[in-house]
Amino acid sequence: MTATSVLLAPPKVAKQRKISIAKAITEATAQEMRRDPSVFVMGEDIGAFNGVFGMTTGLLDEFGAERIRDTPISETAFIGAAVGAAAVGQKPIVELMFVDFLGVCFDAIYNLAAKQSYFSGGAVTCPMVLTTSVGGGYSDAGQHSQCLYATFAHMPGMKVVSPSNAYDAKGLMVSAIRDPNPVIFMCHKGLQGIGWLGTVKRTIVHVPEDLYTIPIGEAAVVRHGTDVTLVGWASTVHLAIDAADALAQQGVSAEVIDIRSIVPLDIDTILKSVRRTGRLVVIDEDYANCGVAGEIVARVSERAFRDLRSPPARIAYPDMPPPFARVLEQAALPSAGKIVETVMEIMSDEQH
Amino acid sequence: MTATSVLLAPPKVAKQRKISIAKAITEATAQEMRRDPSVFVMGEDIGAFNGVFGMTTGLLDEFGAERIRDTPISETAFIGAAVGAAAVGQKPIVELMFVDFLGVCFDAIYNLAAKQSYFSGGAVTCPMVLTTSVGGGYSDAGQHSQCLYATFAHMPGMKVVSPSNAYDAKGLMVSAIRDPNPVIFMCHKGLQGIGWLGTVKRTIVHVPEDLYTIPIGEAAVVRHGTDVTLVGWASTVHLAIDAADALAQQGVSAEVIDIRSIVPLDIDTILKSVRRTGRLVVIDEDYANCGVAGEIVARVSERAFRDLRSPPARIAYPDMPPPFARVLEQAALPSAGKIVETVMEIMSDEQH
Amino acid sequence: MTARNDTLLWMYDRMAMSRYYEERIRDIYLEGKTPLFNMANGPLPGEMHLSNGQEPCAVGVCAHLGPEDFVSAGHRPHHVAIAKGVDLPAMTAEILGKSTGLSAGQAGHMHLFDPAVNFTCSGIIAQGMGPAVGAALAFKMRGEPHVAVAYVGEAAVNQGAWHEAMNLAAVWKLPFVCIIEDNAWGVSVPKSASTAVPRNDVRAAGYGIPGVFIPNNDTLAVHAAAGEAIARARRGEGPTLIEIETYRLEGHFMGDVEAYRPEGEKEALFAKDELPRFRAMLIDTGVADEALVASIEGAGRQRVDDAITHSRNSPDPVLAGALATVFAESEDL
Amino acid sequence: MTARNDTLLWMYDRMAMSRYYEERIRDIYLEGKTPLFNMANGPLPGEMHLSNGQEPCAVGVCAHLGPEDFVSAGHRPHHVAIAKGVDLPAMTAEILGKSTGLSAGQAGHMHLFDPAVNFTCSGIIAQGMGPAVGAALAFKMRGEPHVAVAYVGEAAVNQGAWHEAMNLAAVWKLPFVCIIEDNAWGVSVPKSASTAVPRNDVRAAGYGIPGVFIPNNDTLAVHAAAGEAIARARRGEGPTLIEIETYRLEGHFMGDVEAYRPEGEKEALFAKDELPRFRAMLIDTGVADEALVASIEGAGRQRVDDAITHSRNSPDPVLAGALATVFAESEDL
Ligand SMILES: Cc1ncc(C[n+]2csc(CCOP(=O)(O)OP(=O)(O)O)c2C)c(N)n1
Ligand SMILES: Cc1ncc(C[n+]2csc(CCOP(=O)(O)OP(=O)(O)O)c2C)c(N)n1
Ligand SMILES: [Mg+2]
Ligand SMILES: [Mg+2]
Repeated sequence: MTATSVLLAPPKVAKQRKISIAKAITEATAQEMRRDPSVFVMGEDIGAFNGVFGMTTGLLDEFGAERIRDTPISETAFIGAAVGAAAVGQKPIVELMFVDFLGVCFDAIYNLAAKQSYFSGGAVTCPMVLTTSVGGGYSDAGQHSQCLYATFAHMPGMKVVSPSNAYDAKGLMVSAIRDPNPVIFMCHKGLQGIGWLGTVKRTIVHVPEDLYTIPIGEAAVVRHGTDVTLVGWASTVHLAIDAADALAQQGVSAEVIDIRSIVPLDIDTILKSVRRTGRLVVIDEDYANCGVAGEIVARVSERAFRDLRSPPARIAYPDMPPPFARVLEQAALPSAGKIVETVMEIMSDEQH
Repeated sequence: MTATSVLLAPPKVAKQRKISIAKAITEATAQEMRRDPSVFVMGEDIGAFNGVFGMTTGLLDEFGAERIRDTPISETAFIGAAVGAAAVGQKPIVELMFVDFLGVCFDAIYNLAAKQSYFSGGAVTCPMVLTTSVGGGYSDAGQHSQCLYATFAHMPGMKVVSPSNAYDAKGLMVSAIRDPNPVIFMCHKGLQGIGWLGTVKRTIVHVPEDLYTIPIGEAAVVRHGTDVTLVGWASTVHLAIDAADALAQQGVSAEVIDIRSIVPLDIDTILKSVRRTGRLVVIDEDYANCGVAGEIVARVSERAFRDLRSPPARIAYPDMPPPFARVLEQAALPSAGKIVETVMEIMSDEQH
Repeated sequence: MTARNDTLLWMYDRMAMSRYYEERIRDIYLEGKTPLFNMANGPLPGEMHLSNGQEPCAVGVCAHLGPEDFVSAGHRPHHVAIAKGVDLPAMTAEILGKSTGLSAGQAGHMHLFDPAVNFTCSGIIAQGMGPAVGAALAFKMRGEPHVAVAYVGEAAVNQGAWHEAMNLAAVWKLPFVCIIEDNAWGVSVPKSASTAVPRNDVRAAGYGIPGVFIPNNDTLAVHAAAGEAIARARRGEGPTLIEIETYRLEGHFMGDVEAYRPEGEKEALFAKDELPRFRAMLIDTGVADEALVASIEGAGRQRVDDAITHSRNSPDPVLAGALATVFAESEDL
Repeated sequence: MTARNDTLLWMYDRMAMSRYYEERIRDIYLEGKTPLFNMANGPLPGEMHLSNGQEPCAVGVCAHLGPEDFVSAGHRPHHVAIAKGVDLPAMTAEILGKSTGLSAGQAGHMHLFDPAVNFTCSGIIAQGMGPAVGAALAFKMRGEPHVAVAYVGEAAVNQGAWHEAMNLAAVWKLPFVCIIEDNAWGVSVPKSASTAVPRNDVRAAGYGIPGVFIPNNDTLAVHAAAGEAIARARRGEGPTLIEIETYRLEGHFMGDVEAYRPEGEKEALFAKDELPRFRAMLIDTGVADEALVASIEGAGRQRVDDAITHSRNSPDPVLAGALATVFAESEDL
């Protein structure tokens, strides 16, 4: 069953409670911490500072320094510690401040956390959430602007999600906390709605106060269309929506899918759509080579080959470190304009 | 221009000098060290132990402990040190014993080595070689049997090679040492020809004593064929050759391409072949999700869509940690049998 | 802390059992690997790191631990697993890759997990440190009196993970003990070539915690020092670091010809072997007579032999089962 | 080692220039960022870590270094770059993202590379350690008399990379000096919450090397200690660790409201600011008169203003240029 995104069908409630992704995640965390004493948070500057990305605002006051733990700059140690704590029954939420820092602690993630269930034949689980911030667009340069979705997705044993709006963020966060597996929760900085950066308005949506879950591994249709399937997640969902608007002007009806979960990937929802539209464009802010976009293009090519009317396409980050200078970075990033151009290109290819 | 593999056209020399990949790499290193005093080797157990994978056999005796440096188990420090040494004009060869250990030092690789040229606008290069061992098949379990090709390929700024035979190994190693960029030199343990493991006989070929280079980024045709293009590298080239033999029995003519370099990828040679055969099967010993095989499938689907007669296919490692038990591991690994099956399957798909 | 007689006998029991275990494993490992040694062959393929000689490090510490206390070991884990009370038949079946193994043969000898006694492992050097510190954190947060112990080799101390975890345990005052088994070698690299200081106990000062060095592979000294450290941890006074001079009586892994060892070193180590020394001490001091010691040895051998027979007779695992545990089943949310 | 008068004046010159530089950068940074602060806006977007207050750490060390000596800095590098003699217009253009920048605006303020003076940077905490140790290794292997210095913050010392690199430098006796700028905070986390020991100089014992602690952000004391450490390194006697108590007079990055600081702390830091203290010392001790000091200040300001004007007037870079440097051109083999 394919879900429908809140971006397509906003809930009809009398009193809208519109909040940012950062607030939605904080709320999910607080509510789960009230429910479950084994949930706690560790990371750099998550206490008095409220998390550089606003993921823990106010939690120190409510839960105290035992459960909202500022750590030293020792990612290997505290992520490794989360694995051990999870092994004996705690449910740690750990924050890796920027995903770009994974290189100092990746072993604890993919060789410890992601393999704990497997190495123990399922006897020892690893119910932890690793929150991290991804993405660029604000000139934070080559070691603070990467997405690296595929770096996680390539390694078996962890789930990977990345929300495009506050409603999904809360529901996915609750699911992530309750999941017995390590879940990498990737928050795009440009959508987060934090004090020091702008956000895409569309991310700020009505979020019910009550606890609810969104299943990990279920994509959502963000817009219905018939001519081409645009697939994105997090930041690129919004680019796709903008592109769909522009394409509509040119008489092209684009369907937009927000995969929400990168692992597991809801390929069925994508296949179903492509089987109808016959065309696929995947938009990824991560490096192109061996990225998630390429994976989706490959799976669709393998499994819906005869349904494709044009060559599948992707728009991804060029294989270069994120440039600092704004003009360079903006030229490198995917954009609605590039999507429109690509759609027009693959559609014109059919004439030949 | 597409190159021809020595596996297809062995050199016609009177006196064959057949050596293993390990010996070929050692020879290349020794010859370059004699030529260029700035070349030196660092790593764990590369001195008196000759390298766990035989990459430095005898070098300590010839070059001494200054240039053949055993290191502490401090991969972040000594790989980082290689970056600094390279910045001031040395040409380090560093060994990461097993690729599975990248998680303890990946930052030094992708944030330091791979970005040094970019961050300095080309003013500071990073002429280093990172040798590492990959692959399974001998029951070394979940933290010692991975390939992780795509983990490197996903990150911009480094070249990645993986030879399938001793001739290519020597030529690629010489190129790697002379390259001003970081080159990740990935040796498959099952092909290496070391004392404690068997090897595929076909890897042991005539290797000229004189120095020669093989350009990084040039694929080689290993076998000519007309019905299907099989793409592999390192271990999977040999599976593809075996499969091609079996397919020939069934009247199917398979072309086999050894990409040799993963980054840069010689996609043109693959495209040219697929444009003739109309069919593609890529074989990868690395995890399937966001892997190199998927990337090749995606690029071919994007760029040779109308030339494909059947859906492109890949055979990769299932998305699970390498199992220890032999029966499990053998079931998980790609094999000639799986290739034959897949070729038959995509060819039968055309009937529908 | 002086060891009671039953503790002395328990330690001997586990040391002797561990030694016999490794001898049997070595024999099985060598099956099918001759004449041309190939690690991939035989009923027990892959790497094999035996712990012969290092038994004092295991029993001297684990004598103070209960099943709830957490232990993480590394690539050379058998002696520690046996001392911690890991299920012997399941561990053996795991090492032999059988469906009755701790993880149905998926994990192998470097990845022994037994939640019944809170035992875990990692084959990545020093990466058992973080999980042990995390278990210690959990115990502290929950107000439980348990401790966590991480075993590393002397060469692992130069890995960043070690330093980060030591600092974290110390700054949070966790019930944690780090045991460094100093067998003088990291594969072929001697401690002097890898480590800027002769003894790692001096590094404790960098974390403001006690550091202890135990020379000569001395079981009783290990027992005493570990007892103090663990009691201190249980009292909430924070971590301790203990480095034990121990001896690796086999190659780094099976197949290692040890050409890097100085001549005569190996013989000298065997001459100092603690196992017969400890046995003689038991008898000399009247803790046990020859008959009691022999019966302990016999019972241990029987347990090992039974575990091996059980494992050999167990069926092979199947891929579907392994795939099913990559992810734990999510319950209904 | 007592500083000569010209050295004292040089140190003041660089300290004053650095301070003025940061003030100008701060002003440019704030352009376009009001009323609603958004880091993405203005002529200088992205993160910005200013070094005001930490100038003594830069000049006291770099006074002993020549262009061949290697320095790696971190995310807060301006003061060190200025003291090391990084090309000021090119550095400024880099920080402003212009084509005339050190890397044509590709890298930004956390990634300043100037091979003319062997200066490098990394924005990943403690990851400048390895490259500096590697440069030191290269110098030693080539028999060159140069040294390498790595700058880290006090919070970076708890990162594994720091430990590994210290041990490597020590075990190989490399000409390396580690400078720890202890400004008491790692973003919002105080040293006491991150570090198990009050002072990191005690950690030198873990590497068998000298460790020095300099209280009170004292330029002359830094100069003296660094002089000794660097001379020692040049003599081939191995590395030294120096921790300097220094003061961060701005937020961690621009936009940081510093709610985590105890009340009054900031004012106390400004009261202890070394820049006016050092200026007064120059005059009080007769090293310079007011006019000389003012002329040094004026000249420094002029250089900064010129660099900024040059940068503002420089053209933007283009993507093709950036793409061309991801890989260095391979020469003919
Ligand atoms: C991060 C990492 N680097 C390297 C290795 C390969 N390796 C396995 S054991 C070993 C030596 C370990 O020496 P030590 O810590 O002293 O333990 P011992 O083998 O002596 O018991 C090495 C280098 C590894 N497993 N992990
Ligand atoms: C590995 C890593 N973890 C976290 C960060 C984020 N970060 C940047 S600066 C900083 C604090 C550094 O504190 P310190 O080392 O004392 O230097 P200071 O900022 O005080 O100069 C942190 C946590 C990073 N850049 N790299
Ligand atoms: Mg050892
Ligand atoms: Mg600081």
